[in-house]
This record gives sequence, structure tokens and C-alpha cells, in this order.
Amino acid sequence: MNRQRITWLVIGLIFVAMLVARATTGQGIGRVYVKREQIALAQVALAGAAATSAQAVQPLPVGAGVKSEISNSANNAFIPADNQAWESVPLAKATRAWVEWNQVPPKEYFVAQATDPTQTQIVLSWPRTIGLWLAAFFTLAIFSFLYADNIFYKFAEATVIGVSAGYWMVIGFWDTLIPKLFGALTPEYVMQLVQPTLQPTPMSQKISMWFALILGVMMLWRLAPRGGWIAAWPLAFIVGVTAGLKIVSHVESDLMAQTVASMKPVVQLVPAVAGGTDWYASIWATLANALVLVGVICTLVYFLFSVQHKGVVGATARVGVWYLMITFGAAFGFTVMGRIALLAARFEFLFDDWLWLIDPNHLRS
Amino acid sequence: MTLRRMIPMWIAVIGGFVMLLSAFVRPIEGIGENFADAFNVIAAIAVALGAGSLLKVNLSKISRREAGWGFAGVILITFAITLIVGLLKIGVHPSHDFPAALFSGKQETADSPFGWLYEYAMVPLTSTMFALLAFYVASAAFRAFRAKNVEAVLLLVTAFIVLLGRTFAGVVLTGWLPDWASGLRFENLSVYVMQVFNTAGNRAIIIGIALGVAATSLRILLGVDRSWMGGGDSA
Amino acid sequence: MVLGACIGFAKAAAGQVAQHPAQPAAISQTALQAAQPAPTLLKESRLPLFTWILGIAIATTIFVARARGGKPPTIRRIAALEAVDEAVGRATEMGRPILFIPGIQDMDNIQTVAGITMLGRVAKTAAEYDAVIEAPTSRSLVMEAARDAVQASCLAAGRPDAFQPDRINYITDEQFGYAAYVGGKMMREKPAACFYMGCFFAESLIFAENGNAIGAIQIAGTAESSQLPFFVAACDYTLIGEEFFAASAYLSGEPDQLGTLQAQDATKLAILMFIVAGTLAATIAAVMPSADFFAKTSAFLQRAMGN
Amino acid sequence: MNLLKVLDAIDRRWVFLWMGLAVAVPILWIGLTGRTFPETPTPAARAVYEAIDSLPTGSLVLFAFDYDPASSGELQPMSTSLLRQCAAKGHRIVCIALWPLGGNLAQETITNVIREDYPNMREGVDFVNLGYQAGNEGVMKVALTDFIKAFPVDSRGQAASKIEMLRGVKRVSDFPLLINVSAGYPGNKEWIQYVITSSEGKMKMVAGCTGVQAPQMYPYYPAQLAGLLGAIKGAAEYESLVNQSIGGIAPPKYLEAQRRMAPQLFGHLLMVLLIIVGNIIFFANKRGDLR
Repeated sequence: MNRQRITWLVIGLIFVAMLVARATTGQGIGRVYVKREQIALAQVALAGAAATSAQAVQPLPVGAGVKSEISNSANNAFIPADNQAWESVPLAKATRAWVEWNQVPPKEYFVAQATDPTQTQIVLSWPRTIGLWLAAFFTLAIFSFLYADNIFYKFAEATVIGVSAGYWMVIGFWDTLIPKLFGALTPEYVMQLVQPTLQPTPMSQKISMWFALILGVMMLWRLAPRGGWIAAWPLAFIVGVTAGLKIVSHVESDLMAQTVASMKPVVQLVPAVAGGTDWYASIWATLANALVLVGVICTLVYFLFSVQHKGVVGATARVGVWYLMITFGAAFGFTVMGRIALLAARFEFLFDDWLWLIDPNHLRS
Repeated sequence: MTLRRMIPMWIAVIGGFVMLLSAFVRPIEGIGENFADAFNVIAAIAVALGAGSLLKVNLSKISRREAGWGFAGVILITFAITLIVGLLKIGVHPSHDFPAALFSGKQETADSPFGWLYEYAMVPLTSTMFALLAFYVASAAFRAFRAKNVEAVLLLVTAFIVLLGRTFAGVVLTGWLPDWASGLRFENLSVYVMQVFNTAGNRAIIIGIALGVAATSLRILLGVDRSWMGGGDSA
Repeated sequence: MVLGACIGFAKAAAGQVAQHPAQPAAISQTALQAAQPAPTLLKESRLPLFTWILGIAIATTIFVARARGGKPPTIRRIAALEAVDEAVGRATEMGRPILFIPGIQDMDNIQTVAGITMLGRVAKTAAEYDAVIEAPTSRSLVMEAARDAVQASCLAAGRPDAFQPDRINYITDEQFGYAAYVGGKMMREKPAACFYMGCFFAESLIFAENGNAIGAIQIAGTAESSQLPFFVAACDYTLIGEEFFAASAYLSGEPDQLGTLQAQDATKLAILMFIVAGTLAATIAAVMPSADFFAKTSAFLQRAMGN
Repeated sequence: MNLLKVLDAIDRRWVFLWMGLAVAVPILWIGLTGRTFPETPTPAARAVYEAIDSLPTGSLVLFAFDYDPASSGELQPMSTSLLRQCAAKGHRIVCIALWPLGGNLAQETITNVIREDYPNMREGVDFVNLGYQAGNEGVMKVALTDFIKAFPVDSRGQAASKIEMLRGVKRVSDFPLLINVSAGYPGNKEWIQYVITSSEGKMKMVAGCTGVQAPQMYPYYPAQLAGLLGAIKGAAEYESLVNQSIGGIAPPKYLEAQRRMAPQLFGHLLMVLLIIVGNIIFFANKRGDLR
């Protein structure tokens, strides 16, 4: 048994011991509670002009815990939230009903239990509780990479690759292909199945979507046994168009805008509160402007390629490098801040959501 | 130059010039916008290629029993599950406004399997990966921030000032300074650094980058550089 | 053929220039015309922008033509690029792979395009040295583009057999999923040389620190100034902003590509002059409100910059 | 010199451990005691507050959530306080997102702030979430000419054209103020490049960004950016400003940023310490003491 194995074992044992200790004291440890919400919706006729694409559907109270808020969609006709009301409405069709479980802070469960131990509205959610523990495991597994590459990290790595690759493909399908491509080419299906309020797409959009579809298929031709070279066309198109678009945006809003920003007066007179000029402040302001100007010039000189950095140019470039270094130092300092905040967030997850050691948001008390 | 390489080049050149002109010619103003959508669609279609490569590489790992083939299996399984529950919106209720439309619900809804995967696998994994940076900045600073020369000194002194100036520590250390010297307080120093040196440095970097982008784009648009579609034989 | 295209373009451009030469005065005239709103074919308000782009294009064409005419410019040495051969050679000696990361953005980002171009160059050297190059990507389109570039490079190097498509594979679009993969890969396969060329965000330091921990030669290049500090701190060589875009032209060593770098410098000098002149005019105008001429001049120059 | 020798040859994993403790311990401490450090707002943060406060009550505010959970540790406190100030001031808020997950975060923030503390604000009248739109700058360009076309439906799947509060909105520049909290691309820079630059001063913008981006955003402040919140520090300063202005004892959810400043402090001190020690070692090495 080598040293690393032992280290892992010891860490693991200590950890489990602490976990057990924590779990058996106080409110216990990482659980997720959910509240039952009965959704029952009755479909009714629409009020006149509002009756466009969608069939409107009214929330309808049936029994306890019903979602009784009326959706304020312009397409929906309002009917009084009264049990049989929807039946009396002309053209009323069948209701659609389902149950939603929404997460609630543990304290709500504690309260509910205290008042009525037999209640079933707020219950422990096993899937989410397991999820919480899985999340904690993944968090620790990633952290373990800091010590050394290990089986837990490898597992976490494999999971994040698989899940995220799938995730982005799903997002691409539902948020890009469906609304943009199919929304433009086969609107009726999209309206029927996904988005009744889909806006009609203008001709130009339709054309560009057909175009995109063709280029996309050309891309996929790579998978075909022969003629894969055709995929070079869509790529070439993308690269060319990108070049055309970026040159405009960068020259306009970076090159020109930043140059204009540098063409400000160096001397700056700061008016004093009492009236007149605050010379002390003015001198500092002027100095600052001058320093900015010098910095911009020197750093630009550093970026010259076709001149050897010797003599005057070399000296100027050197100053430019100093400015760059200061810039980088500042960026570094700022970034540290952000990174620590992120780490803090992860620790808060472990201590608060999982271990229930701290309760900054008063979710449990 | 072969036709097979000439056609793509001209596609790029023409496409690029049309976009360039669309910034100046009213009738074709809109096409730049349409391209953004078109690109997203092409990219979304092209993920099939990515998925293909992901499957191929991992399947061959498994079949060849390469080191860590088990994890390749984990990748494939998690990938497949996420894809299926997501594409079919399994367990997703329709939106409250349009229960009639089968797929009107958002796929990320918390109590759907996809939402579960997102919240309890993807979020903790990615944000913890992100959080590792806190450790890496520490070790990087410890190792690399050494006063080897003027440049290094400037780098670390600035980082120093900003680090102290951006917390309560700065206030404690230099808060005693009288008002006429308040400019030397860490929190103010760090603001000056940002507004003077950092502004100058970044401005030059931004201008330089803009020039670089312009030149790179022109190399493509004028067909001077074609190595983006395969190295070597330019000119 | 391309030269023809360039010269043709130059002629066309020259024709254009006759109408509005790139002098401040002329620009301001056009800018003034822009003042009167009238739905015309062209967007006059953008004439300064047009003139600048045209100017850069003309400069490029002229310098390219000059370079081809046998006057190739001398380019200052860029240490990071002179280290490429060293890095590739080292990988060959150690019999370990080269890791190339073309950033995490898609092909609609010009940095990614520049990164792919660099990949082409590095892959060519690698093929000549007979070193293995691996390029995991975080976008499907980037994977395809990278494969094209590497394949073509292997051909150009006369080593078509050196092209192994499966070493250029898609991982995931997710930034940190990708980072997790690359981090783990580094720790396990210990590449001898790591190239980070493209658009990077937070993952930059995850790569650079792990690369440092395994003692790889690291050469980075990006225009994401937020990530430059980390590359500068943790990598052996870093291409800063504009240098990164100049890199592939520099490595190609082809006269016309080097010409474009000269064009970049020419534009840079023009910008410098504008800044100096503009600041002077503005300052004098601010100090002596009576000096009407300077106020006008500074207004001129600002409008020439599209303000 | 022995200590230095040890430190010189030290395994980076010790540095990792120290950093872990420097962040974890304060969190526990704050969590148990509930104390936070005082904040003195910098001009940039104050400017954000002023920009929102100076608008007449009931103004339309566009709020772009361009980040994802990976960076919400840093940015969520900003969004929470920003939304809170807008709601408290009685502005009408239109939430959008150019990051796929931004839409959800907008929804969470709305639930967390508006639904809980400003229950009489009505969706579609006082606030609306138009959710995520794919297309990055493309969407901005569309919004320049036709806002409704860029964001056709809200998060409930309703046609934006039918939403009362959007009646007066033709193009994005009809919003007097844009609030953008962003973790990268697309984000602050793109909004400035494509929207603010071309709105000819009709539209003000205040931004919140991660520590990484803050340095590149400063060149845009105060010209193109009316105000800027840099990293958790900016968030904490702004948070304290909003809490002061609203008064009373702020509920814990409105102290998140200020709570996070404690781990910041110790993390930063550790970094400073590391840099100092690193240099002592460096000079000792130079003098040959470690040989």
C-alpha cells in the first residue's frame, strides 16, 4: 500500500466520520423538500380578436393547493375561478391536469410538520436529495484533482463531458433549430407543438434559413463516403463572412472609438467647490491625462513589427512594455477577486446546502 | 491552384465583401443580421459531426480496451441519457399558457430529468472546475511573481496594490493617512492604476487588436492568406 | 491569379480614392455631407469608417505588391514564434505529443480563424519533424476546420500519412467540461509542448498551470486581454494581442504576408499621428478658447474618427 | 534559512491547501456570526446607483442577464441588488438574456426579488422576462432596428407585441437605461460596441462584470459606461448603497456580496503573503544563501 493510497484512505475515513457526526446532530444534513402543486387547466373559447394562434386555456381550481392565479396572456379569456364554471362556458373542452413539485426551503417543511404531522403537501424529495448528494460528490471529486489525478476526478470528468456535450446539443436543438430553422420553414408544426405565438418570419429570414440548411447539409456531407470536400464550402463561407463582419465592427468601435477617446485635451481645469479652479486637483488630472497619452503612444510603438526595437524606438517600446505589465498586474489582481468569489460560492454550497453547517439565508431557521 | 481550393477561396472572398458592403449600402443592410442566425443554425446542424467524433473516439477506446475505457463508457452513457431526455423533453409539463402544445414547456424545468441533470451534475461540475482557478492563481502568483527585472517588478507591485486596494485590508493599512495624502490610500491607488495605466495599456491593446483583426480579415478577403483552409501554399 | 485580384482591387480602390482621398479635410467634407439626412443608397454617416477600411485595404495591397516586387520588409524578431521549432523539436526528441488548443470559441470568431491558421503552420513543422500533434476542440465546426488545416499541412510537408483525423476530436461545447478534459489529458499524457492559440476565457489558467506542472514548453497567443496576464505568468512565451494576429504571417515568411504586417504598421503610424495631432489641437483649444483654428482642427480630426 | 529552503522546494499542493483554508474558514466564521465588513463605495459603483436613481419613476429599464451559473457566485449579488433598486424606484423592468442560461437566472432573480418583496408588481405591466435569444451581436443589431423582432416572445411564451409595457418600444434605444450584467462574450463590450455607440447618447448603460473583465471595461467608463460594478467588490459596494437607501435591516439575501468579502480579504492577504515570500526566496537564492 503506497503513500498516496494511505493518504486517500485516511482523508476518506476522517471525512466519513465527520459526515456521520454531522448527520446525527442538530437538524441533520442535506435534504431537499418539495411542495405539491396541482395544476388543472380548462380549455375555453377565446374572446374575439384575441383568438389568434393559441387555444387559450384557463387555470381552474379543483380541490386543495390549486394554482388559481389567472395567466395574463392576451390570448386567454378570463373566467371566474369557480369549480364548475368552465363547464358552463361554451365550447369548453377537456381539462388538462398534472402535478408540479416545487422546491421549498426546509423551514417550510418543519413548520408544516409542526402544525400537521400528517400533511402531504410538502414532502422530502428523494430524487433531489440524491441529486444534492451527487452534486456534493462531484464538487469534492473535482477538488480532488488538486491533490492528484484520481479515479473520482476521472469519473467526474467523464460525466461532465457526456452531460455537457448532450446539454448543448439539446439547447441547440430547442433554442436554435426549432424556433429559427423549423420556425421559418415549417411554422405550422412549430406553432402546433412548441410555440403557438410564433411570429411569422419575413421572406429574407426564410431565404437565409434555406441557405443555412443547405450549407448545414454540405457540412454533414463529411459523413458521406465520397465528396466530403464539399464541406470546405460552408466553412469558407463562414470564415469569409466573419472576416467581413469583424473588420467593420473592430475598426469602428475599437480602432476609431478608442482613438477618438485618446484625442482629449491633456490640460484639465477642475472647478473648485467654492468657485474658481482647484489647482491641486487640476494638476493631478492633467498629469493623469498626460500619463494615459504617453502610455497609449509607447504601447502602440511596442506593437510595431517592421521596425527593429533599437535606439529611440526600442526605448519607447520598453516603456510600452512597462505599461503592459502594469495593465496585466491590475488584471491579475482583479481576477483573483473573481476567482475567490467563485471558490467561496462552492464552499457555501458544501457548508450550507449540503452539510447544513451554516445558514446565511435563514432557509432552515 | 486546383479548382477544389479555388472555389472555397472565392466563396470566402465574395461572402466577405458582401458583408463588408452591407455596412455601407442600405439595400443590403440586414444581411449581416441574418448571417448570425444562419451561422447558429449551421453550427447547430454541425453538432452531428461533433457527436459523431465523440462516439467514434470513445467507442474505439472501449473496443480496444484502452487505458480508462471504462470512463469512455461513462461519457457515452451520460451523453446518451442527456440527449434523449432533453430532445424528447421527457417529464416536462407543457407551459401553463399553452397546455395544448405538447412541447411548449421549457426543457430545463426543475422537476424534469433534464433539469435534474443540469442542476445536480452540470452546474456543480462546471462551477467547481471554475472554482479551481482560485487555487491556480495562488500557485501561479507564488511561482511567477518574482522581481526578476523591471517588468516583473511592475507586474507584481500593481497586482499587490490592486489586491490590497480591493479589500478591507487596504482601508485598515492606509486609512490613517490624512486627507491631503488620501491619494496614497490603497483603495484610491488601485482606482488610479485602473483609470490611468490600465486604461492606457488596454486602449493600446484594443487598438492593436483591431488592427490585427483588420489585417487578418483583409488577408482572407484579398486571398493573400488561404492557410485557414489548409496550411502551406498561399500565393 | 490572386495577385491579379489584388492589383485589380488596387485599381478599383485607386479609382475610389480619387473621389475621397484619405486626407482629414476630405473626410470632414464627407462627414459634413453626412449631416444632411436623406435616404440614399449609401450610408454617408459611415464614410469615415469606409475611408479607414479602404485606407487599410489600399495600404495592404500596396505593401503586398511592393513585397512581391522584391522588396520584402524586415520584421523584428518575435521570441514566441522563434520558439515554435524548438518546442516541436523537443516533442520529437521526447517522443511525446504536441497539444494544440485553438481556443474555445467557434469559427465565427476571427481569433479562432487565426488559431486554425497557426495550427496549420505548427502542424506543417510537426509533420516535417515527424512529431504527433493533438488538437481537441470544443466546437464541431472548429474540429472540421482544424482537420482540413492539418491535412493540408501534412500534404504540403510531403507527409500525407502523418494526418491522423482522430487526434483532432470534438469534446464538448461546455467551457469547463472541455477544460476538465484537457486538464486531465495533460496530467495523463504529459505532452512535451502545449500551444494555446485562439480565444480563451477563464480556462486559460487551468491549461497553463497544469502545463507548467508537467513541465511542458508552453506557447500562448490570444487577443483576450483578460487572459494575457495568466499566459504571461504561466507560459514560456506569449503572443500579446496584435502579435497573435501577426504570427501566422510571420511564420509563413512569404513576402506578401509580411507585406500585410507592414501595412498594419503604416496604419498604426497614421493612428499615432491622429492621436498626437488631435490631442495637441484639443489641448490648445482648451487652454486658449480664443484659438478658433485649433478648436476647428480638433473637431475635424474627431469627425475623421467617426465621432 | 532552513524555512526558506523548505518553502523554495515546496509542493504547490501546500499552496492549494492554504488557499482552501483562507477561503473556507472565513465563510464558516461569517456563517456562524453573521458579521460583514463595512464598504466605502468607489465612484464607479456610486455612478451605477445614481444612474438608476436619477431616472424618473416608472422609466423603462432594459436588464440583460448575460452570464451563467458558473459565474453567478460573482454576479448574482449584483443582479439581485440592481433589480431591487429598480423595483424600489418603481421602474418598469424588461429582462433579456443573450446567454442560454441567462433567461433562467433572470427568472430566479425575479422570483427572488420582485415576487417575494414587491408582490404587487404585475408581470407584463411592471416587469417582464423576454428570456434567451440565440445570435449574440446579431440579436443586438436586430434590436437596434426592431426590438420586438429581436425578442418576439416572453418566458411564458407570449407574443412580445401583445405585452402592454412594450407598446411604446420600437427599437432598443427607446429604453433610457440599459443594465448589463455579463460574464464575457457576448456582454458589456458588445453592448457598447453595437448598441450604445450607435444610440447617439439616447441610451445610458451601466454594467456589472466579473473581475476578469473589469480592467477592459474601465476604458469605457465614464464615456460609454455611466457606471461600472467590478467583481464582488463592486457588488458589495453597490449592495451596501442600495441597502442604505432602502433602509431597515437588510434581509440576508441582500447581504450576499458583503458576506463574500470576508473570504476575499483572507484570500487576498494570502496572495500578498505568497508574493512576498516568493520574492524573499528569490533574493535569497540570488545571494546564494540557499546553496
